[in-house]
Amino acid sequence: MELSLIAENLLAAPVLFFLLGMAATWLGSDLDVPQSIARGLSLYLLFSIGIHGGYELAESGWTAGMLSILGVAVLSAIIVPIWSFYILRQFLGPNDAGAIAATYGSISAVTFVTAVDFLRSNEVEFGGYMVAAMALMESPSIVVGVLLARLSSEDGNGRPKGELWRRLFQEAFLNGAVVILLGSLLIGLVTGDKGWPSVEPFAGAPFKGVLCLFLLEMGLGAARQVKALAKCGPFLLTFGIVAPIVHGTGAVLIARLIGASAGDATLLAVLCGSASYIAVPAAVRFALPKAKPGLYLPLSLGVTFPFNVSIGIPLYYALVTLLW
Amino acid sequence: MELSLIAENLLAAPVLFFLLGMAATWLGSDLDVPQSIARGLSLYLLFSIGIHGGYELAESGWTAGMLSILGVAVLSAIIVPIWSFYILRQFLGPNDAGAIAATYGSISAVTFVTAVDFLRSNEVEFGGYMVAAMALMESPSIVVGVLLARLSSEDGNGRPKGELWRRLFQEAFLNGAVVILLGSLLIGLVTGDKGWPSVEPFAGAPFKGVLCLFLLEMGLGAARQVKALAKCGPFLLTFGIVAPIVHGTGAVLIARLIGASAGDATLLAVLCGSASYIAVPAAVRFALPKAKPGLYLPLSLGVTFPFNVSIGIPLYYALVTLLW
Amino acid sequence: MELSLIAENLLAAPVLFFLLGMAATWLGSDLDVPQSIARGLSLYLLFSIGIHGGYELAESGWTAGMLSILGVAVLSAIIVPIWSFYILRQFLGPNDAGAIAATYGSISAVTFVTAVDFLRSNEVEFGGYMVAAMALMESPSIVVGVLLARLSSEDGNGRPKGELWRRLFQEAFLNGAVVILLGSLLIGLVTGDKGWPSVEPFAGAPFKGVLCLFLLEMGLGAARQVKALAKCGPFLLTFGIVAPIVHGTGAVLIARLIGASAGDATLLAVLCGSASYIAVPAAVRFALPKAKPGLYLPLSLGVTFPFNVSIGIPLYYALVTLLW
Amino acid sequence: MSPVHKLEIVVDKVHLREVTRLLDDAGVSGWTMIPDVPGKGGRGERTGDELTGVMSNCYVFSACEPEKTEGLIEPLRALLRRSGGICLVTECKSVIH
Amino acid sequence: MSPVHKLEIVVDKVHLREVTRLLDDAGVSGWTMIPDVPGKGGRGERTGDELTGVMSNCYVFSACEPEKTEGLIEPLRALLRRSGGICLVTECKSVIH
Amino acid sequence: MSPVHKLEIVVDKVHLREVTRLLDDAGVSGWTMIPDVPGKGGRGERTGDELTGVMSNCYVFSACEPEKTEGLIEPLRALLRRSGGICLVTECKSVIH
Ligand SMILES: Nc1ncnc2c1ncn2[C@@H]1O[C@H](COP(=O)(O)O)[C@@H](O)[C@H]1O
Ligand SMILES: Nc1ncnc2c1ncn2[C@@H]1O[C@H](COP(=O)(O)O)[C@@H](O)[C@H]1O
Ligand SMILES: Nc1ncnc2c1ncn2[C@@H]1O[C@H](COP(=O)(O)O)[C@@H](O)[C@H]1O
Ligand code: NA
Ligand code: NA
Ligand code: NA
Repeated sequence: MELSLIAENLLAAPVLFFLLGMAATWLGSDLDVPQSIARGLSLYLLFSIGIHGGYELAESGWTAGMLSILGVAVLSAIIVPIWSFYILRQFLGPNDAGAIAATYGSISAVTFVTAVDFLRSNEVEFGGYMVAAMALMESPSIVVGVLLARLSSEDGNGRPKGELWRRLFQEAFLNGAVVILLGSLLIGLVTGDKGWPSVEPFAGAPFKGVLCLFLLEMGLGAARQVKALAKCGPFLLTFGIVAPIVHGTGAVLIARLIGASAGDATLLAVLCGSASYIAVPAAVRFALPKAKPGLYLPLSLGVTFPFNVSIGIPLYYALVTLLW
Repeated sequence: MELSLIAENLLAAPVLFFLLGMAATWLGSDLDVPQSIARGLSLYLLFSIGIHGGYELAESGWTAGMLSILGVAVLSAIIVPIWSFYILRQFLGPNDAGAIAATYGSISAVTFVTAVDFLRSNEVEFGGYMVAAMALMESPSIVVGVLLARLSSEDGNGRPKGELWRRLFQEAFLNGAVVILLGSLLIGLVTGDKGWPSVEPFAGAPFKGVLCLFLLEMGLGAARQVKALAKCGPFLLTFGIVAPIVHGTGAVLIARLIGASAGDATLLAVLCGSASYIAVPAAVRFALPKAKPGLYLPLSLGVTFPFNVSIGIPLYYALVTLLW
Repeated sequence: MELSLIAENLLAAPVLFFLLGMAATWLGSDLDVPQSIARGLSLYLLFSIGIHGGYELAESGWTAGMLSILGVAVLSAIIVPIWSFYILRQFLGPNDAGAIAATYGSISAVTFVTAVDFLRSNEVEFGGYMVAAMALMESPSIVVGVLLARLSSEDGNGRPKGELWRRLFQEAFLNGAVVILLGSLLIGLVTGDKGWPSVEPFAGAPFKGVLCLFLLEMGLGAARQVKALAKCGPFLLTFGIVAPIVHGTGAVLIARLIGASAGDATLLAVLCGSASYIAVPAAVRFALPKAKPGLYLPLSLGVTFPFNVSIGIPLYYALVTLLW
Repeated sequence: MSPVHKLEIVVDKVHLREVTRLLDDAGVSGWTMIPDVPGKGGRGERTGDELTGVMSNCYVFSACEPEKTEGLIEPLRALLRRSGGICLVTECKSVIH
Repeated sequence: MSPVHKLEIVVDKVHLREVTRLLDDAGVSGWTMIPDVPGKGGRGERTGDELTGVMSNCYVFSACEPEKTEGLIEPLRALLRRSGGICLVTECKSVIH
Repeated sequence: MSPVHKLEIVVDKVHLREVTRLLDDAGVSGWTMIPDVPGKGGRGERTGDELTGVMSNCYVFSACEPEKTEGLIEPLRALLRRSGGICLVTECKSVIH
């Protein structure tokens, strides 16, 4: 059962475009998506997922169940980096451990968006509030990871403390992705079923096609990172595959305990199992300049992201279908 | 009645995205739409409004009424800068007065596009020739404003006169926005109901969604300008709010006199009440280099544009519903 | 009959936007499509044509007829540059002759895409494998043209031979356009009628509208090249018009012989009659740095491309309707 | 290698064509331009990436024969007085090919 | 023309604001910035055009009075020690307008 | 601060990789690149922003130890002879960190 889900996922258009992108880079093709187009597509996907989620939330109304899932989401964004940090510290210095912990405690919006497409293709329902869960999980781990790194290393870096934390909170919680996600969610919620039909031809219908093009670009970028993986060593490479499985499985079990739906559980697993490569690296570069981007970026973008998009998502869902 | 229209408008998706953009800048978020994406979206909106207008014109055919409204439009684009100039001269030097007069005599395509969306949401009809009215109103005030500034200030600026006016006319009348608007209008007119259905899935259906994303970007930009408003002083700030109301109201009254439809009257008010922040500033920087962009840009983009998008449009329409 | 087809084509929206772009440049307008937007639109068109072609191939299955047309396509991409080279050598040096031969042996994806739109508008059917034909015809002429130029000129250019050919093959066969075309075709083929409906609102419906905007940009660029045509001289200008007619007519006749369908024949003519202005120039600049881009670029983009888009396509089709 | 002067100019985008025409008229062998460079100067900060494109600088440099610099300085100074911006002159060597 | 020092700095985008603040605090008359410049240095190659934007350099230059250079070097050195990048100082002349 | 030579090269984009390889092979400590710079030179004007991307220059600079310049000039000259473009050398100081 699980295997067929994985095989099926590998033959879905978005995943195939991701693989096409990776292959193009490996073959040495000059295929290239202009950076501003990539950023435009990414903006579109966040906008689309946000406003659609808000509209669905307006349809369904608030329930107690959704509060518990939001609570679990936030908690996991705090616990995952703590426990990751202590494991990573066995092999790495405090700065690198803190940076990678922050990366894996946060989320990858593109993985989430791909999972949403996967669920829609399999006609599995999920709540619009999962978009809120994603937005809430983006930032806490940044603060946790930087805090842990700072506590266990004695050096200052010449920058005044107050200024550091002020800017860190700003980068974490007012990050563009968080703002557009929460903003669109709210606008979708407010405009509800009056607003949605009029934006659907733009925000809804083209979603999967845009995702294909965007994953093409992600494939190009991920393959470039794969080249940098040599420096990561076997421990980190293992971490890049095992961490998403462990975190994803843990999320599925907890989701079962709190009585979440199958769709919500899959998305929670995807959020816990994915790692950030935009928000966190940006914040971490500033707050932990001694952490090597040559470690956390290739690991997240070159290992965990491809794993989740191709195998992780159907795996978590297979686990869910077993348990539900 | 008026108040409920304004409140309703404030809760429409495009306006909410505009407010989201302003809020993001104020909160210090790094949310950002790449410049080329913003220019692409703006091109799309002009293309869409142009070709749709042309198609509608092909449907309705030409009438005498539409000629009188086009005449009023052009006239107002000449008179508004003249009378604005004399008022502004009470407080400002000739260069700044000329620049601001040109700005307010011209139009804001985004405000127009937002008003079109407002009318469509309220199911109010309007003529496709209003796009032509907009295109015709873009340029004359540039020439008028520069002429007035030159006449009342004695300085030369070292540039040969002929060259100056040649380039000014080119910037005014062959401005990219004018060309794409009139060109698309013409193409819509020529291809008519054979052409429209085949481009509608691109040029029509996604319109409102694109407008949302574009107004997000406009909100980000407008909020940045608000920070520069301190230098404008109370007189100019007042002008930025009063001018659109006065010009919009005047336009409504004249539209009533010439027997225009409710939709056309609203759009004429929006055109007269709005101020340019692309075509005019570009031309004015060249022709009146001594005018301070720190005045005309924040005023138009930071005061009048947000006012019109949030309050002005429903206000003009409320006035129209009172009188029609 | 032929003339009415040409007139009709000149009044189709995409061609009108192309003419609008040319007119805008000639009038001196500052209308401008940001480069990354243009590249994004071009990526979209290749993606759309590829995945649509793949889907149609999945529908129709493979036939012997389609293999013969693919064979003819590849052959023509080898023969056209050889015979063009010997003609061009009468007037030009080996480098320029090789470069122009390579240009005309390869294809113009935008011309193909415009022809696809023309056929769809006229409700003429064609095979999805024609996209594969296009991809197969992109590269061979590059190798042929460079080889001929090298053989008939004795100079080395200081670069090691092995490295030159390695990079040339890479630029020719792993060119971004080839990869995205073949990749999307394959993905369309694999996902078939399960995949197509879900991407159609993005990859299918907006196609013609996007083509309009893209041809606007092509018109702006082509008109800029027209200004550079003075350096080409009457022989080359004649070549730029006669070559597409000869190659296109030849293709129609051969297509008739091998029993291709009317739609396929028209597209084959368009492929043989069109000239490259992206892939080939890039490769040629590297491999034949002494060839003047001031010749091959204006000729292909300023003469042959406008000719094909406005007159060539309906002409080839008119010929087909006569013979079929 | 021959001695040349490198002229570097930052100027409002709207005046770019005037700068390059001055250079062309002076007969320099070429110039290179970088569009949309943000910056800060006497007239405040300019972000350069606004939709309006109105607050955009561009940067132009030209390696020119030292004897041509003289004749370029005055017209450039006049232009910059009107439009703002800066102009730097550096002595360097050009690799002739 | 008056003698000035041209300071050129390549630094991680994430530290740009710190560089411009140093310049502003030192009272230079202005600076110009070029965003997203790829490059290669001690910390490897940086492509600058990635979606993540994390590997992006920017280039800043400022023409400043020679007497202000002194006070700028030390803080710039401290910043670059932390963040990587380079800083060059060239003597040139500024066309005053 | 230590004395360095700043090498500035404008070259056809298609030859960029050859330039950076020359620099790398010479063992310079790094380089910085600005893509798509329009310009004008012996082979006419190049707009740099065309869809075809064929008429695009790029600008590369490298601060390198003065003793390495010597060995770089000749291969750069050979390359530029083939491909067009320019190369300037300026003496400046590098802030060591
Ligand atoms: N001292 C300086 N160093 C480098 N760039 C400058 C300097 N002064 C001005 N600029 C540039 O020139 C532009 C216009 O300067 P200004 O006219 O003084 O506002 C600024 O936005 C900067 O990009
Ligand atoms: N010698 C150099 N010449 C020019 N640019 C350099 C040099 N060294 C470093 N850079 C630039 O500074 C960035 C960061 O350098 P690094 O911190 O050494 O990795 C590089 O990516 C280059 O863009
Ligand atoms: N004297 C110069 N100063 C600055 N840039 C130049 C100069 N000459 C040539 N260039 C640049 O080098 C490119 C190619 O030059 P060329 O091979 O002479 O056409 C031009 O497009 C310019 O960007
Ligand atoms: Na996670
Ligand atoms: Na107005
Ligand atoms: Na051909």
